[in-house]
Amino acid sequence: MEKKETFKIKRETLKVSEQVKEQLKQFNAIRRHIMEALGDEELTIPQIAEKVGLSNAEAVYYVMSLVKFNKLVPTHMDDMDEFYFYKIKK
Amino acid sequence: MNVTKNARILVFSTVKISDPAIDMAGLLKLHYSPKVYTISVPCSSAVKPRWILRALAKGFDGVFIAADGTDCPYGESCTEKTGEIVKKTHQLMKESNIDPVRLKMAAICSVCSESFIKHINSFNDTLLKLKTTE
Amino acid sequence: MKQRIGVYICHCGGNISDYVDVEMVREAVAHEKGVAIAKTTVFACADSNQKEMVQDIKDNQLDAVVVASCSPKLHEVTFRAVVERAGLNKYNYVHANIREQVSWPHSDNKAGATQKAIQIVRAAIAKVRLSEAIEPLEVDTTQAVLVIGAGIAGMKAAIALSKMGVKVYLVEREHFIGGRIAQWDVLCLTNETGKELVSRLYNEIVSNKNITLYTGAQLIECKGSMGNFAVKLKLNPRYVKDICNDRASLRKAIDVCPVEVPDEFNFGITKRKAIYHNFPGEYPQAAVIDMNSCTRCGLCAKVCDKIDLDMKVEDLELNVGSILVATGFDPYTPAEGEFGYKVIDNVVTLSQFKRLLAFSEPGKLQWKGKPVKNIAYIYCVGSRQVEGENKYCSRYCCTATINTALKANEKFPELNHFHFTRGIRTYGKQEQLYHNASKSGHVFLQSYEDDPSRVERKGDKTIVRINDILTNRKELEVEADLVVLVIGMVPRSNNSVADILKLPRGRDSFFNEIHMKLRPVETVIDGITIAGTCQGPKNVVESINSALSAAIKSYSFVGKDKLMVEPVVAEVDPNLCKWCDKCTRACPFDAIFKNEQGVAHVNDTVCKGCGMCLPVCPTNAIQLKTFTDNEIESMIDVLANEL
Amino acid sequence: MPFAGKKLYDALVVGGGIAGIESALNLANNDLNVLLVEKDLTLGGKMIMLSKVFPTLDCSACITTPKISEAARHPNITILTNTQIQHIDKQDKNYFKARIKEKARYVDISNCTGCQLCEEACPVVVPDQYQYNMVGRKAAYIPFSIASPRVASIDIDNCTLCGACEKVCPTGCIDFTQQDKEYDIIAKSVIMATGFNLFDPLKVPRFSYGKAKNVITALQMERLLAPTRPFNHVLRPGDGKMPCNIAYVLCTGSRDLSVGNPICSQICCMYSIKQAQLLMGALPMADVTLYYINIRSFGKGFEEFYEQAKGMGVNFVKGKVGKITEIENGDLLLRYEDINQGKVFEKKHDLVVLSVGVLANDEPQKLIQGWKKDEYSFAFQKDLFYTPSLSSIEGVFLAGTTSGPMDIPDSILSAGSAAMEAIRYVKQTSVDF
Repeated sequence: MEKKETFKIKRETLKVSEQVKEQLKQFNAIRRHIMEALGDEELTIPQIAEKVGLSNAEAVYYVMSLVKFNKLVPTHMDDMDEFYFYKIKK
Repeated sequence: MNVTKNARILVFSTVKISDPAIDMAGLLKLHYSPKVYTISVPCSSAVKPRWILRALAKGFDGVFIAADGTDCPYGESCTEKTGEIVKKTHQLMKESNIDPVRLKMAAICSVCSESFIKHINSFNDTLLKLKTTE
Repeated sequence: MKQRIGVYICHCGGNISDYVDVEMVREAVAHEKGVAIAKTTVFACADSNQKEMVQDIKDNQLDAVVVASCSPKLHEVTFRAVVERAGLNKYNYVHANIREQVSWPHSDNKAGATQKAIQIVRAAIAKVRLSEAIEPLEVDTTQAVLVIGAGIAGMKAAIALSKMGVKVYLVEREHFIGGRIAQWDVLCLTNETGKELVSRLYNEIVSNKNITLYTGAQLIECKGSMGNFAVKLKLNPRYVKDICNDRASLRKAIDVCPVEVPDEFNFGITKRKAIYHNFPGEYPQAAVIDMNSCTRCGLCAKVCDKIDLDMKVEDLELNVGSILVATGFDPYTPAEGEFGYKVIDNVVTLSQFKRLLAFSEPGKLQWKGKPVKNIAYIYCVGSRQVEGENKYCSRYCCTATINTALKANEKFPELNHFHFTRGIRTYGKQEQLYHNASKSGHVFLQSYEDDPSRVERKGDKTIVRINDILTNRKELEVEADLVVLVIGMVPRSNNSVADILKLPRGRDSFFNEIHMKLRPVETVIDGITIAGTCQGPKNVVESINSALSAAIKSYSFVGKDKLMVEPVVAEVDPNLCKWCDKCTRACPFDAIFKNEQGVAHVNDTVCKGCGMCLPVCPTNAIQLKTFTDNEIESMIDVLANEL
Repeated sequence: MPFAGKKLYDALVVGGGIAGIESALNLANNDLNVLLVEKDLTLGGKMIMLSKVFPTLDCSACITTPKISEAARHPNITILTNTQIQHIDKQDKNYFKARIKEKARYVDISNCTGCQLCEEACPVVVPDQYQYNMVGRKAAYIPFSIASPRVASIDIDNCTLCGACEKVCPTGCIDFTQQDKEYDIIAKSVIMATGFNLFDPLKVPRFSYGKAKNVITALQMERLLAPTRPFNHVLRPGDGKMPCNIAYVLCTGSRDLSVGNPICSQICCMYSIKQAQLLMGALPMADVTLYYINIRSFGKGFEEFYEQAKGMGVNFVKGKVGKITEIENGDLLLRYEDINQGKVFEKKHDLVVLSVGVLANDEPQKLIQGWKKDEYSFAFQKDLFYTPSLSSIEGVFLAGTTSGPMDIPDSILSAGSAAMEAIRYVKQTSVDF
């Protein structure tokens, strides 16, 4: 089936907002930082937050989004049964 | 797995009366042995003795008829008729040297969840005792 | 024999998969004989999965399906419809219950639960392999509905049904209609009184030619099933001919009657004669003679020629397609001595207090000749019992009491109100009444659950004591001129309808619906619906809503002249039958007869599929469809043979 | 031919939540021709977002999705999602004209298989409104796995028009040339099933909602407990910690004149008790405390359900919560007056759930002239005891929480009641289509 390219038609009438572009850039940057921070390691959300320089709440949002999009997976819990560790999904 | 701890019990339950009670036992998280299986029939007066004998022959330790009792939607005579079936089957069991305690019947109304659990637990105990004495 | 079976194992969003290893179940059954595909699914009942099942059936030429999920009571109908959409017969579907009978009761034993689930699914597969396609039976329906109980729920349902063009028989056990609301007078949230509401309903009923109203009528027998019930009523006569227009001579007849008994319409706080009216403007507007207390002295007949003491009880037979039960509630009767009831003479029930307010003249309220100034209301009498059977909350009473107290203030401004509660439950907009009462000086106190308020006699005074939560455990006491026990709702006692129709009751002893959200007005007896407070405590609006919902459901059984019914019927093998008559005697429905070949034969449309004939046959010639020896015994074999 | 070229229906049902669906099914099963309009991308309303429902603990999806499925394939029901009604005008005594605006999804829903390849390809991540912003979603997305219809949609406001979705779509159903469609329909009757709004706890600043990340609403907790949950477990949104000492603040935004809502929301006690029971299952080590004024477990089986929660070890504290303050580690200090003891206490919790109340949805009055409200902004019920579903406008009927707070069973009964009245009304009106 031939692929349509209707998105190009839409570009003629709709200008993508700068804010949307900016948010996309920011998300990708944070994602890169999180992935780098994890490397081969397993880290908890507060550990990721500290390494990447995010607040804990922000780290929850990004890590959970990456889990949802199949980039990260939770593994086990820490000794205190408080925090899950997360690692990169291979 | 608690295979040795529990007797294997087949329950003949009824679609409109005792099934809801057994379902509600689950809803209320009342626990009983997972070796209890049910087969639903429309009415407890419909259970054929040959089904009971087959269950016992094939490996069930006991058969429990969760009868409609006076709640039977099909007719007044249900209790009496189910009783007849039990009597007849007990006779057949004796003829085959099967201990009649392995077939039990009790009326289980549509909300008698706790009573079902009580009956099943005590039946389970009876059957286990029977097993160890054998 | 089915060769291409599809098996679906539902997670039920964790309800099952938290305790049963569904993947293990899938693997264990995937290679059972006849299984073509086996899948797990998060929600089997979701639309997306239903579509996938239809697609699977078509793509893989499946010939039978098993879904292992919740109880068949919930979704057997759903999945039968799915396989039908894919072109299969709905009886080539078997439902395996691995939630109510596995994951929930065995949540303490995951390994055991998983093992049991495997066995149950295998048994379902064994049954479905042997399943046969059967076509539903079509029966003619009687396009009429019997509505039992002419309180507000029954009357409203009758009116709604009649508007749909259905014949309605509205049957009331009492000689007057209106049920409890006729005794209510003040209602909350609007200024309409119970009497006004009843009279609007009554007027609409009598002007409607589709509704036939029977008062003094009792259900005594019911045969048949959905689409065709044959019911028998006992009609108790009024002993007063027609609707008596001669009010003056009737008045005289009442005056001369020598018998006085407590008036149940006023909950016994007044007396009435053996010949009596309920109240001025009652419906129907006709007096009645209570034969239980009448001495047959004949004095009344001498002054009024409309009276006929020789009227006979009559039987009436009716045919209807559906029955709508709206038999209502009884106010709880406190035990003697419960909060001083019947022991202390100024302790009354809320029902009695409402009647007292209704017939007392404005000005100063009196009870047994003494002025009433301080009223103490004791809440939750007969409801939320710590000890005792009634664990449930009666729902209407907090609001009804506060509303009654507020309305009492309008008529008797000098009253002081003290509410001894267990936590006020004026839910929803009714909260405004609680707020208004607090603002206008009503005193609200709250007792501990294990330390109820106490009513005591001290000299000639009645004292109510409470250990009050709201004032930090202070022991408080109020001297009350009248103590009102706020009594809850209990199921109607002496409700023979329940026994005749075999309606199942819930844990609270009210009639039980099939499922509160999926099928809230249907009972397990097909064709019988329930409405109003016979199902559990409700207020007026909730009763009306449930009545209309029940009406629309009853209509679905009678709206068309044909109805599809389950073809699960017994079948006789003529080659095995030796005609002994045992099955005909066992059949409660007279569905089996001796045919021309001299063997037993089952009349399909009369047979209800109970199976009572099966075990009595000496030659095992009878099989019940979908419960045949082959099917049951293959299930037994699988269940006995644990993997 | 006054209706030439117009689409004609016996009934227009506004709102595709449980009350709207139940009404539509009742109407359609009695041979009425129904248009069901939902403004969201999916049917199911608030109910489909819930975890389990009281007092039976059935999963919410197991009740909603089969009903939705039945409605979706019913020959007498036409369903429009992502569709806004602009206005409804009563034309003469017997019929209504409604202006319908089908908003562009940029996806041809008849061809979308819900494969989610577009979702995977889309580079944009924005907060997911269906998860109360606790996690992200793509600009090309399916709302959630049990959405109905389960098809993709493009969030054009957040789309970068990169074309990635269109390139991967196997059925070629993505179409950026789609436009909003506006047209009129004619209906003999209208059922308003527009549901309710939740109280916004930002209006009670002393509870620190919005500031303290571990103060959440009960609807957020529903999501955390639901099978389609945003996190891998019940975790605090503030730092991903598994909570072990959870507080519920009942009557948040209900029975509170200071926020303008004097009435009781009817459902919060029970949903809080239900969540407490579910939490005891999900987090066996956790303490759960409910701070309440009165527990209103008034429905069938509710009081028993309340007793069951007590038996499971849920703490019930009769107390008014004054202030919630965030302290170290994202924990919360809850200051409350214990009514039993008449003293003020402070207690530490690591997660606080606000049991937010039910407010009227003001949608209907924007849609139709002559709409009357009661003093709490819910629909005015013209003849409360006789015909509870009657609105101030003849031919417009009320289903579910349009007329006031109610739980699911009551919404379902009210929907049946509204449908019955609408059928009667339609049968009596004499417009010949």
